[in-house]
Amino acid sequence: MEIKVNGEPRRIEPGMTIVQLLGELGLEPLHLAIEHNGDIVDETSIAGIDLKAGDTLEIIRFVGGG
Amino acid sequence: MEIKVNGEPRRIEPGMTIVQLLGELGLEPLHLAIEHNGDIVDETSIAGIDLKAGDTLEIIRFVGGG
Amino acid sequence: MEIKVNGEPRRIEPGMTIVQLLGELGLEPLHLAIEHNGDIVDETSIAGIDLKAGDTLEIIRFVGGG
Amino acid sequence: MEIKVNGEPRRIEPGMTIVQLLGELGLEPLHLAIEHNGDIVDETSIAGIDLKAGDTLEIIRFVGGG
Amino acid sequence: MRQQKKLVIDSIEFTSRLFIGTGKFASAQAMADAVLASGSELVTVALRRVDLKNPHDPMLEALDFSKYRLLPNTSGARDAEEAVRLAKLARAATKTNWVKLEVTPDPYYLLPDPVETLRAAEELVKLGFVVLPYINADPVLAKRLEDAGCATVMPLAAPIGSNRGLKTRDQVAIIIENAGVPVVVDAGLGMPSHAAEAIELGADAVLVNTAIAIAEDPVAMAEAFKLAVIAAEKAREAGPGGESRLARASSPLTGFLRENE
Amino acid sequence: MRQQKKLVIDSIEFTSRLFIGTGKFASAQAMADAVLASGSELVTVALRRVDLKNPHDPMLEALDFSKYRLLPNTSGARDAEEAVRLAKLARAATKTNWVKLEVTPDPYYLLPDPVETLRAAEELVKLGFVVLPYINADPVLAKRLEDAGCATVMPLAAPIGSNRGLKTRDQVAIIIENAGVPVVVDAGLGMPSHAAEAIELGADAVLVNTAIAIAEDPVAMAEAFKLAVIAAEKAREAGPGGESRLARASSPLTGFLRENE
Amino acid sequence: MRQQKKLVIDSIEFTSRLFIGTGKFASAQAMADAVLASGSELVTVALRRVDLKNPHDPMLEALDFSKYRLLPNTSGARDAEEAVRLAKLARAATKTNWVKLEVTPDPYYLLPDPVETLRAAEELVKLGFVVLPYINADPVLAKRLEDAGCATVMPLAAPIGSNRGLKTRDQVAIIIENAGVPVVVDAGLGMPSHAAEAIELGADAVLVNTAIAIAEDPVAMAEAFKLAVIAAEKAREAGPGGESRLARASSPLTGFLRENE
Amino acid sequence: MRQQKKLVIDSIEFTSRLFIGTGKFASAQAMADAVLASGSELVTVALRRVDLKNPHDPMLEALDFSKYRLLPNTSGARDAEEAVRLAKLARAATKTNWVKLEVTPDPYYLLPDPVETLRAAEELVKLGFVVLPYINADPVLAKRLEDAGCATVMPLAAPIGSNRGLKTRDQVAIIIENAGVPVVVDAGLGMPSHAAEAIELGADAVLVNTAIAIAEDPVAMAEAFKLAVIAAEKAREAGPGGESRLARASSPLTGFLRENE
Repeated sequence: MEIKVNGEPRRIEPGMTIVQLLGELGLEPLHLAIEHNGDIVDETSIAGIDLKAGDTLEIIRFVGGG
Repeated sequence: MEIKVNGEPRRIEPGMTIVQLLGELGLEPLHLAIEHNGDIVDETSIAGIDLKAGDTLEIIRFVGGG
Repeated sequence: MEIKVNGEPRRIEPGMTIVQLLGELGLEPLHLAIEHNGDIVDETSIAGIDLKAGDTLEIIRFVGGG
Repeated sequence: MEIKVNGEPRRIEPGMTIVQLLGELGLEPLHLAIEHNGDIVDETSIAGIDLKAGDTLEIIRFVGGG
Repeated sequence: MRQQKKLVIDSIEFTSRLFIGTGKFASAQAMADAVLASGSELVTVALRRVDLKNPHDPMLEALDFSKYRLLPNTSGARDAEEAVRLAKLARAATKTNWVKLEVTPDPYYLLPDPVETLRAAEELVKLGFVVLPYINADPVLAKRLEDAGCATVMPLAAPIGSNRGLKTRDQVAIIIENAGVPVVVDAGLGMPSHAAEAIELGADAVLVNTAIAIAEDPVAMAEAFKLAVIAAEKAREAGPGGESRLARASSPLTGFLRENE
Repeated sequence: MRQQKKLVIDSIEFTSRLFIGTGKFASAQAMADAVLASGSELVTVALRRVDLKNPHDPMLEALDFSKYRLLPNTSGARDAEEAVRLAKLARAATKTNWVKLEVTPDPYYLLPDPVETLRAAEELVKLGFVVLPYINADPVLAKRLEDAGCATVMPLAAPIGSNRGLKTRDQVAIIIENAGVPVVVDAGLGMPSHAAEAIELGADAVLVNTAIAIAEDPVAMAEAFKLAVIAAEKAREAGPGGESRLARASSPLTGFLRENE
Repeated sequence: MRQQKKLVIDSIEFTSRLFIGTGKFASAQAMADAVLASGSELVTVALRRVDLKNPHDPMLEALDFSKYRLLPNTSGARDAEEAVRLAKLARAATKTNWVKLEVTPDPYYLLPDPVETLRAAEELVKLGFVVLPYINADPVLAKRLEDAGCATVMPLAAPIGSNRGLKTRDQVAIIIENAGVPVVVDAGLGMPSHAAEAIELGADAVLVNTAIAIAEDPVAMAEAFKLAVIAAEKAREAGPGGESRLARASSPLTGFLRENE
Repeated sequence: MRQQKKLVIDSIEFTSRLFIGTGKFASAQAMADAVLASGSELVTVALRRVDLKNPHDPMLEALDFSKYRLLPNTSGARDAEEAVRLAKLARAATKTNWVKLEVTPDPYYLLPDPVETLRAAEELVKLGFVVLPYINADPVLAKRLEDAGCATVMPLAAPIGSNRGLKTRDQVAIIIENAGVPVVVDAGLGMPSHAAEAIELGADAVLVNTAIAIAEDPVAMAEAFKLAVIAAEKAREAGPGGESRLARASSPLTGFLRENE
């Protein structure tokens, strides 16, 4: 199925979770902010969330800024 | 009966109109702004307004200012 | 004979006067300053001065300046 | 005999030297500048100088300044 | 600098770029004489309760209203509601829908409140007023007020009546650069050179009150500001040559001095 | 600020406090038109060798010398001797014993040499010249030149032709405070507000050349400076009210707003 | 000047009055070295999407987060809603509820929007954030943000990254005089003397980024700002003697020189 | 800006770019403590007659002369002759041939006389003195003193003791640009930011007295100036990025905000 991650379409396995996707992307949830369909996903609830076709994910980190 | 004019209590004849009061005060409506119970009274409607006990009148003019 | 006028060598007739030279140059003494061998020549004395070989003349005028 | 020290008249023993005067005044020549009749007296020559009546001495030191 | 030949506010064209405040003069006559001397076509006024014991109004007699457009202010308002109420009273008293919007909660520096000023401006524009807001030298606020339909923006040079001059120069320059409506520098201009600096910078007009009103000779000071504003307008239209770091000789190098050495 | 109603130099009274330099104009006619527009009564000129191949002199024809007093300068002089020589030539060419003394050894900033300027001034005063020295904003030098018999002192605002404005304000203020002769602020005044600032500060006159000569429209710029100088003079005579740190309300506090609450 | 010995924000005490921005450094290591050299205890960061093709994050490795408190900003937000969304993401990514609120609709000068900033501040305070808003030097806005529960106000000295210095000095002085929360001067401080001027004026802290990040030697520039800020803090606590118009001799008058004349 | 890593005067190298004046302290001990705190290696002193009734000299005991080079001044001199006489006395009393040449005829502003200063400098150089002249911010005079063999030039920032800051910035910048000897900015520096500004501008050193001496806590103020001067030196060597008119974003543009719209 297809979802949108950071603005790019991406095909993933049906039933994949956010945590699994992060693993596939080689990302450590710590120090990341994740927005799932416009809602912030906090660390406690992240485990329970499955991805559905058409979902939108934003994976944000902090970088140098003034 | 008593009304309040520019913050001061004032006894007037029952049934007196705003126009009559202005006359008694020696004031020309032109160049004045009149607020009757919180509403601006425009020149056209002023004639038709009677004063009732407890009414509040503000009689304002413009002066030097920056 | 040769003299120097405003830094340029110039051949003139022997016995020529400054006034004659100015005439030859098409110059009106008025509004000019003339330096003859380093000395200012004023209007009164100018008539009496003859030029000698090797003399140096500076003919100066005023121009726009701040 | 009388001399002038720092603008003040002062009676001293005839034949007194500058060094003796400084001693009498409780002053250490080091860190002082001495002007004898308008001339600077340097450390080397100071010993040989006798005071004469009417002499003028300036005894100067340095102090805080900007 | 925007080359704006004419100053137009709400389709009214002004010949003079000097607006005058009428407060703090020693007398109504002194005020009227100074206003006349200033050549201004726009004068600001404030509102006050009629004194019932002494209803006489010297100002009305002193000033020839056929000569000047009135710009009543909302001086004293501390929030948008008070400003709107004052604006309505002002319209009734002056018969003009122009209003100088002032919302100044702080009594010490009389500085404007940006949020209340925008709220009041939006409401007054809806009510059909021509709104000229007094603001801090805030370029983004200026743009928002313009977008809200204000007829001008009036950034301050320094606190009202302080006579300190164009202390907000950098910010005012940005406001002028971005503005689509006339920029009127208001408050704090204490000497003609201050007013000239603002106009040279590109301001469309200046508003002056205290500097003229408290001068020993208000009429002479009014003439002084009038001339300085005209001078600055002429200068910016004359195409200034700009600054340089090094000197630029204004006289030819007098070469002959050393040539014969 | 010294209240000096009239500007008098060597017993000559001037109505205008604006002096004009005539260098760097696009044409003699442009110069003449600008000088006329400036209302100035004193114009500076420089010296140059006559070009023998082309002895025609447009300047003489353009300028009506009956209207203006000439002030020849010693531009190009690098020491006192050169300055004195130029002053003598200037006197012969212009038939005036007034001279603007300039001794500027540095070719980049054209700044004056205080020591050579004083030496030349002492010599020129002896020779009967009326000396107007161009100087750095140095209060002690200004006093010494005054004591040496100079008719004015002419401290700089900024380097010649830089148009940077009154960068020496603090020092010029001290010169004005101490001066017994007229103080003419010279060099670096680039806009009318700069000239006005100098006059408001108490300067007796200003000398402007580059700002006018290199403007796209020199005549308009000349008028602008004329008006600004008049404005500043009026202002200082009008008795300015002075600065304050806090605001001073220019409108009455509109008390009724909250009284009924 | 308020005598505030310690800088406390949201009950966190800071020893250093210098805050550092981490943007625009040539490398993460250069940034980390400069931050260390600055002695700062608070560093600002921005948000960005993870680059899925290159998820490596050098910044995380370079900076020792045990040493510094993070202050994420809402850079890029053009209105309150965007700012609130960014603040929430920032909290999730940085695990702090502190946020530097930036709402800058104008892309050329990056100046803040006062109205959207106040709206966002009110919302963020409700949501439990500790809000440090970046604002124009507007004293009334500063007071309103304080009343809305902001932990500091952060008025600008000049446009972000312009290095122009404290161009808003007069307005910042009023903000400091009125403030009940720490005043952090942010944006435009380009040299140590600029930062020192702000602290001497009474600011509680300064935030610097561009001046350090774009210096040829960011570590040395960071040390320079560190020392200047400490110097200014010491100076204002040392009880400065204040300015005078006339000179005050620093040496005794050497009377003997002329006594014998 | 001249990249001069080390400050060398008459082949003596100084680590600290801060020189201290020792006048006007509440006590000799306060002075000594402040000088120590300043890290300065050069202290100025003045001359005075010994008080014969009280010959005790607290200064000698308080200050450890092994730590500091003395720079006696000619304070009080009104012409070259008096200055030379004082210089000779100074040399005798302090055993150094260095002298800070001050010729200040004006008692109100204590400003230096350029002509007498040059005359005295020429004489003192002949007599083998190392001359450090205190001067107005006059670039041509500075060059002449350098040519006369002076070891430095010491232009003023503002009148002695006025604490007004670098009011002569433009002229000092030209002096620095042209100087072949160290430029020491002297007089009028009232706060650490003023000293830092001078060093950032390229001055080789600054001399401070009144600002430290009259502070409530002279030791703390001395430390403050020490740190500010070091900061400014570091900054100019760090390669500052320079000013810009527009903003330069210090955070990445957070593009994702609007991409999904």
